[in-house]
Amino acid sequence: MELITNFLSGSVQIEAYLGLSLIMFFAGIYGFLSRKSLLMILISIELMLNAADINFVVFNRYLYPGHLEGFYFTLFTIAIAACETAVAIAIIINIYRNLNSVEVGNLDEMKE
Amino acid sequence: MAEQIIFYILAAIIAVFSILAVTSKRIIRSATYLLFVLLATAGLYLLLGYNYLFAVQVAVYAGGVMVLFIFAILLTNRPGADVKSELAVRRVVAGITALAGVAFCAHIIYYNVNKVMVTVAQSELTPQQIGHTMLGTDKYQYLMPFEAISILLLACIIGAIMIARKR
Amino acid sequence: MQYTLLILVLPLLSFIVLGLVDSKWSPKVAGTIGTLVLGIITALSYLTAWEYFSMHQVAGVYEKVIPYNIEWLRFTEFLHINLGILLDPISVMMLVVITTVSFMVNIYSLGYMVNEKGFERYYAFLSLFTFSMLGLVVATNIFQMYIFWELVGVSSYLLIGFYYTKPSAVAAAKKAFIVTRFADLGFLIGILVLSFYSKTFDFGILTSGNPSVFASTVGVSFMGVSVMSWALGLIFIGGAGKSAMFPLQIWLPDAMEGPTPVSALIHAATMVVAGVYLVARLFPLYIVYAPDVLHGIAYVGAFTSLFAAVIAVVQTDIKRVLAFSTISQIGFMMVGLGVSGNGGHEGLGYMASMFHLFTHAMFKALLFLGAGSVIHAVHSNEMNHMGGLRKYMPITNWTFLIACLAIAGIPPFSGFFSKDEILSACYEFSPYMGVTMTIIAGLTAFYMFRLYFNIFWGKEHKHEHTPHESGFAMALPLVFLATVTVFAGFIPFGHFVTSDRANYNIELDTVVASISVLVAACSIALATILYRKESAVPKKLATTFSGLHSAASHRFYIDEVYLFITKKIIFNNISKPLAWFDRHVIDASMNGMAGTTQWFSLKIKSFQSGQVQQYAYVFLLGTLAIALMVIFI
Amino acid sequence: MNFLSLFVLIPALMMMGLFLSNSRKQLLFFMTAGASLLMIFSTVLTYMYFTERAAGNAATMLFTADTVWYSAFNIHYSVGVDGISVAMLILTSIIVFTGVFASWKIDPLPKEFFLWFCLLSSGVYGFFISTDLFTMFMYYEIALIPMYLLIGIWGTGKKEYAAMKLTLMLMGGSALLLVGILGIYYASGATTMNILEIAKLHIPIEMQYYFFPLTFTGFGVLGAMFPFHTWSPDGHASAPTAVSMLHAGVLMKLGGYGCFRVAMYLMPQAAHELAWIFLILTGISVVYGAFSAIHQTDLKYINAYSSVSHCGLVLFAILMMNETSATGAILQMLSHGLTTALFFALIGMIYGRTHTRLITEMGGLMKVLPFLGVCFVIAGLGSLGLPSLSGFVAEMTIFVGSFQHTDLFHRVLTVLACSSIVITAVYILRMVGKFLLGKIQDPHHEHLTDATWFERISVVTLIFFMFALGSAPFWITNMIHESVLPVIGQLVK
Repeated sequence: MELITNFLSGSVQIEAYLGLSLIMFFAGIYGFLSRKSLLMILISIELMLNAADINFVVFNRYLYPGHLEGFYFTLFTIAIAACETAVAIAIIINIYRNLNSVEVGNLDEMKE
Repeated sequence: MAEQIIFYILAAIIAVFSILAVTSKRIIRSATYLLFVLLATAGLYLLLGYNYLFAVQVAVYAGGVMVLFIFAILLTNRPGADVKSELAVRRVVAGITALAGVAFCAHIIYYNVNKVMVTVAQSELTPQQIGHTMLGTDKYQYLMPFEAISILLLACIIGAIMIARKR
Repeated sequence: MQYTLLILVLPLLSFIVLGLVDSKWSPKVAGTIGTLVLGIITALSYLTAWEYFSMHQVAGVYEKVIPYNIEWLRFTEFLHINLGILLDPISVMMLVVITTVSFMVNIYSLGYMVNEKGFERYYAFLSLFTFSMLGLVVATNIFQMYIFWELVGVSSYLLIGFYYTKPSAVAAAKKAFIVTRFADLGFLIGILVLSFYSKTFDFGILTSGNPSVFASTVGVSFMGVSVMSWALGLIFIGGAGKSAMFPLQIWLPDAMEGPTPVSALIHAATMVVAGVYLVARLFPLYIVYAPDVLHGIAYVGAFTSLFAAVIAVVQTDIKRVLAFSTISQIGFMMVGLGVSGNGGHEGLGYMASMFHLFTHAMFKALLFLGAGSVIHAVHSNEMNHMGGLRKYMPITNWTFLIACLAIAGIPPFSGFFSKDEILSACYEFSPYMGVTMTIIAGLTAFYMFRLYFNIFWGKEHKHEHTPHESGFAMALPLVFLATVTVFAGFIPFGHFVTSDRANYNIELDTVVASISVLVAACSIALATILYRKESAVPKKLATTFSGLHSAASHRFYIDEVYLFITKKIIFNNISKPLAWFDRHVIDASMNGMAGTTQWFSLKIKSFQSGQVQQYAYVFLLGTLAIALMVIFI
Repeated sequence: MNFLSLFVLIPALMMMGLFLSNSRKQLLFFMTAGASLLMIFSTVLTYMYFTERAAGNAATMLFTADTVWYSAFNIHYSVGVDGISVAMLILTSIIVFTGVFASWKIDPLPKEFFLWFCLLSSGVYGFFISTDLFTMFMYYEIALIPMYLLIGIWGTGKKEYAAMKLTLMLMGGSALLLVGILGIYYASGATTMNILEIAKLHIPIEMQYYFFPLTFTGFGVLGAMFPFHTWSPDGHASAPTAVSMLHAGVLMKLGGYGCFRVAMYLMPQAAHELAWIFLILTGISVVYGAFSAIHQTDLKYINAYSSVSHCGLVLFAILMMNETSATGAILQMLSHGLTTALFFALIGMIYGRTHTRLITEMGGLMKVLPFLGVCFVIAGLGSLGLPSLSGFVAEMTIFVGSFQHTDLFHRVLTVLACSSIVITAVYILRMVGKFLLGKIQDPHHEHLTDATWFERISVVTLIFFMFALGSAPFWITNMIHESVLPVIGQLVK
């Protein structure tokens, strides 16, 4: 019990945040690599972006509390992520219309 | 003490649901899990004292982006169609790659990050401060990126419409 | 003697004019122009000869006159081709021979060729030939000679191939050109060697007898043979090609595909003796620097002469008989040069050879023109289609007989004198040579009278229409040449042309003369017995010696050997494989390079699969690798 | 404004004019013909001015001009002509002129054809007048690229393949060349790319060993040096008439010119040391091309292989490295340019009538096409080196020059090269005999019409210059001879 309270005393260590974002990021990577659906890939990308966001914010808060670079970076990333999602989903829907599928394996037409 | 507890709860939510989100077979469930992850992330921002970011995260991500996702899923998934599960090999390889990445980054974090125990005053970030910083052109002020983003957004809107419109 | 330039320029102009107007003028006009020009230059040549021989003798020696000598192309400091005119006894003699025969042929052709298509072309080519041949003989330097040598070859090609729709004529023209061209390669290399060491092309310097000219050749040899022997030997190859010496004689019989007047002009009287002329021109070099080559020339000449005479005995095409007889007679000239020494009585062979060249040109042209007259009458070249023509063609008959007597060496016709001098020179060289040449002279008499009797005597052949004597234009040259043949022997030739350009009095060697006349008379008698009336003896003889007979009538298979070399070896075994090699090895290796590149790009194309996740893997692994490197190394 | 720049400007302006004009064929034709006539006049002016001013001193460059173009790499637009360039300019303008007349019937897209044709000629002119390595290289490339389109679009037969092959092989050559040129520039430590300036400097011998073979081979590919000649038969066979003419007549000369002006001039020591390798290769070219030609049946292939043989002789003569053989090489360039252009023009005209180029399918054409036939025979005789036509002068100069070497190696090679004149006679006469003489084989050929007036202009112009060069060579030989002296001087040193 004491061990637990000791562990929980003070504020959260930076490693904990980093570890958390690490898990999130590689979960994204796993999804990106393993799933075939374009939507799933998009979801994985969102996960990775979020993980990166968390890192920015955490570094900003813990290492340079007086500045706002990380904060803004995250803010802009969120905005860009929103744009990206919008465009990506538009493309996906278009692909679905043309190919009747959203599987990434079918999308090598451009290579020829 | 409370901060710690809240953090670990949020951490647990994020870890579990992000893994579930990428492994779930049903895509609609994945999206839901993603929503949870995003909300928990917003909670982390709050915990770190960035209230504005929390608001943005909830509004843009959990609100806007997720709605897009749900729509897209509903548009592209024929109801009742069987969800093909990916090849085991593919999953294993991806998993191994991901785990290798985790191990590598964990190694870096463990050995290279100083064990900083900074206790940061939980100073509130006022909207005025944010506004000044965002709309100024001095050092550490971000008008230019802000404008760039706004142009990007505009481009995205046009682009998305152009791509998605029916011919 | 500035006017000599006209002798060259007029035929050239005539060629250009006739060649350019093509068939816009009527044939008569073209023929007249050509003949007129020839007439003018013949007159000019006689004038030149008269003026030269009467006025340019200094201390008993004819001097060399060079009215023109213009630098045309400069190679190096010393070597430059000049174009000019060199008059000395042999070139003046050749001028006379060429213009006379050419003029006669031009007149003759007015009658002979009148119905042929391309009459203007014919006269244009004749003019070109005359120009080239004249240019050849008056050359001041060896390279000018080579230039005109080539031009002569081309005009010969054009004239042999005059009937260009006839495949055999085309083939003959091609053969003639290529064989002589091959020989010219020797000539060219010979010139290169000679000029490299002597630093000059000029005949005047080359034949001046000044040893310093060839000082740099002393002790220089290649493969054990001195460099001068190489040079002169190679030059002789060129001469042998033009003069149809063994083994380069194969083109001349085929060249008879050309119009008969052309055969008379080019392939009997003038062009084919160019080789003899070349050797005569460089005689001072041969005698001093390469006597061994000179002896080689004698042996080649003797062998060719014998060889051709044997073949001539069994040929049935009258023009072929004459062609082989020409080869044989040129052999005589070569022998004459080959056995000759230098100066005075020593140079008897040289003088005799030139004399024979002169007389031979006349009577051989006469023979050919006579044959042409016969062919014109019976429309065939084959002896079997003739016979008994003496009734129908008296002029041709008599002139042909005179020519036959001349070539057989019966006095007082011109051939007797010149041939006899050659025989004397041969006996002086070595008895064997003398005996051989006498036998050949006998053979000559035999086959000529075989020819004569087969044409004009013997059984009459049925003709579609009665043969008749040809018109005035054709008869005139025959009569003129016959007259020359009768009297030319009495020209004191030794006063004009000798090896040292000094006077020399010809003395008949009565022993040699009587032997040769005896042999000739016997041969004629034999021919008379065998061929005057139809008899079975020749056929019997042919079957008895069937091997020899068929070999001789196939010209000893030399043509087949050539055909084998060109067709089988060069065309099929060199050219064909080379062409294959080019397509399938060289080109294929180039294509292979392209193919390999393409193959490689196909292989690496799969990296660019379009699969995003594959890219992601590569990207991730790359990032990991770099990060690992950064951290751990 | 430098006078020489006209040579590049006129075609360029012409291109603009063509671009703006409508596409009536006759208008286009006369515009281009007018421009090419203008070029001939400029050339004649250059020649006259040159001979007048040079007056025994043709060695120096005339009309030199130098403008900085890209200072970072010291690239200047520098031009100038000496006797060799003037000779080449004369050749180019003649062939461009006759080439235009040979393409009266070009179809389809006449406008585009003449446009690319002008660009091509502009590149060739530019190459011959520039004295800057990089400018030279640039013009070289300008001359190459239009070739691809000209063959690929207006060609016959396997035109895409041929165009691709030709362009790729020549590009491969120019890649070597670029390395060579940059190597020369950096190794010499020059502060300019001007050839005349670099020639004054000394390039270290080790560097020369690297860059001489590269440069020589690079230019050699264009000069159809064995074994890099295979683009020539395919490319020429497929190209339209005018392009074949210009390519074989002028473009192949860029190779010889470049070898002489760049490779030999700037790297004399390596040239001395390595000449034997290239001598063997070019010696092979000479004989090999001739032998290969014997077996061909396509007229254009015969002529292409004959070009390999004759262009081989150009490089061969250059490598013999004395003033006589070098003069001969330039003369051979001129002579081969004229002869082969005439050949290709005639082949194109005959092909336009008979629609076949196989000599086995033709025969007796002399009867129906007397003018073309006679001209073909003249071309053939020129090619086999008949005196009074250009080939003789060139070949004899080469052989006499080559024979000035005293060692066995050079002599044997010279004799070997001499033997090519016999083989040339064989294939020329075979060709003439098979398709011009004899009986008409194909009854369709009995009603062919002879050359039209513009074809006659083209052919007669070429024949005239062949005679001019062959009968009275002195108007150009002295000029060339004096101009090769600086290069030979560099080599002998």
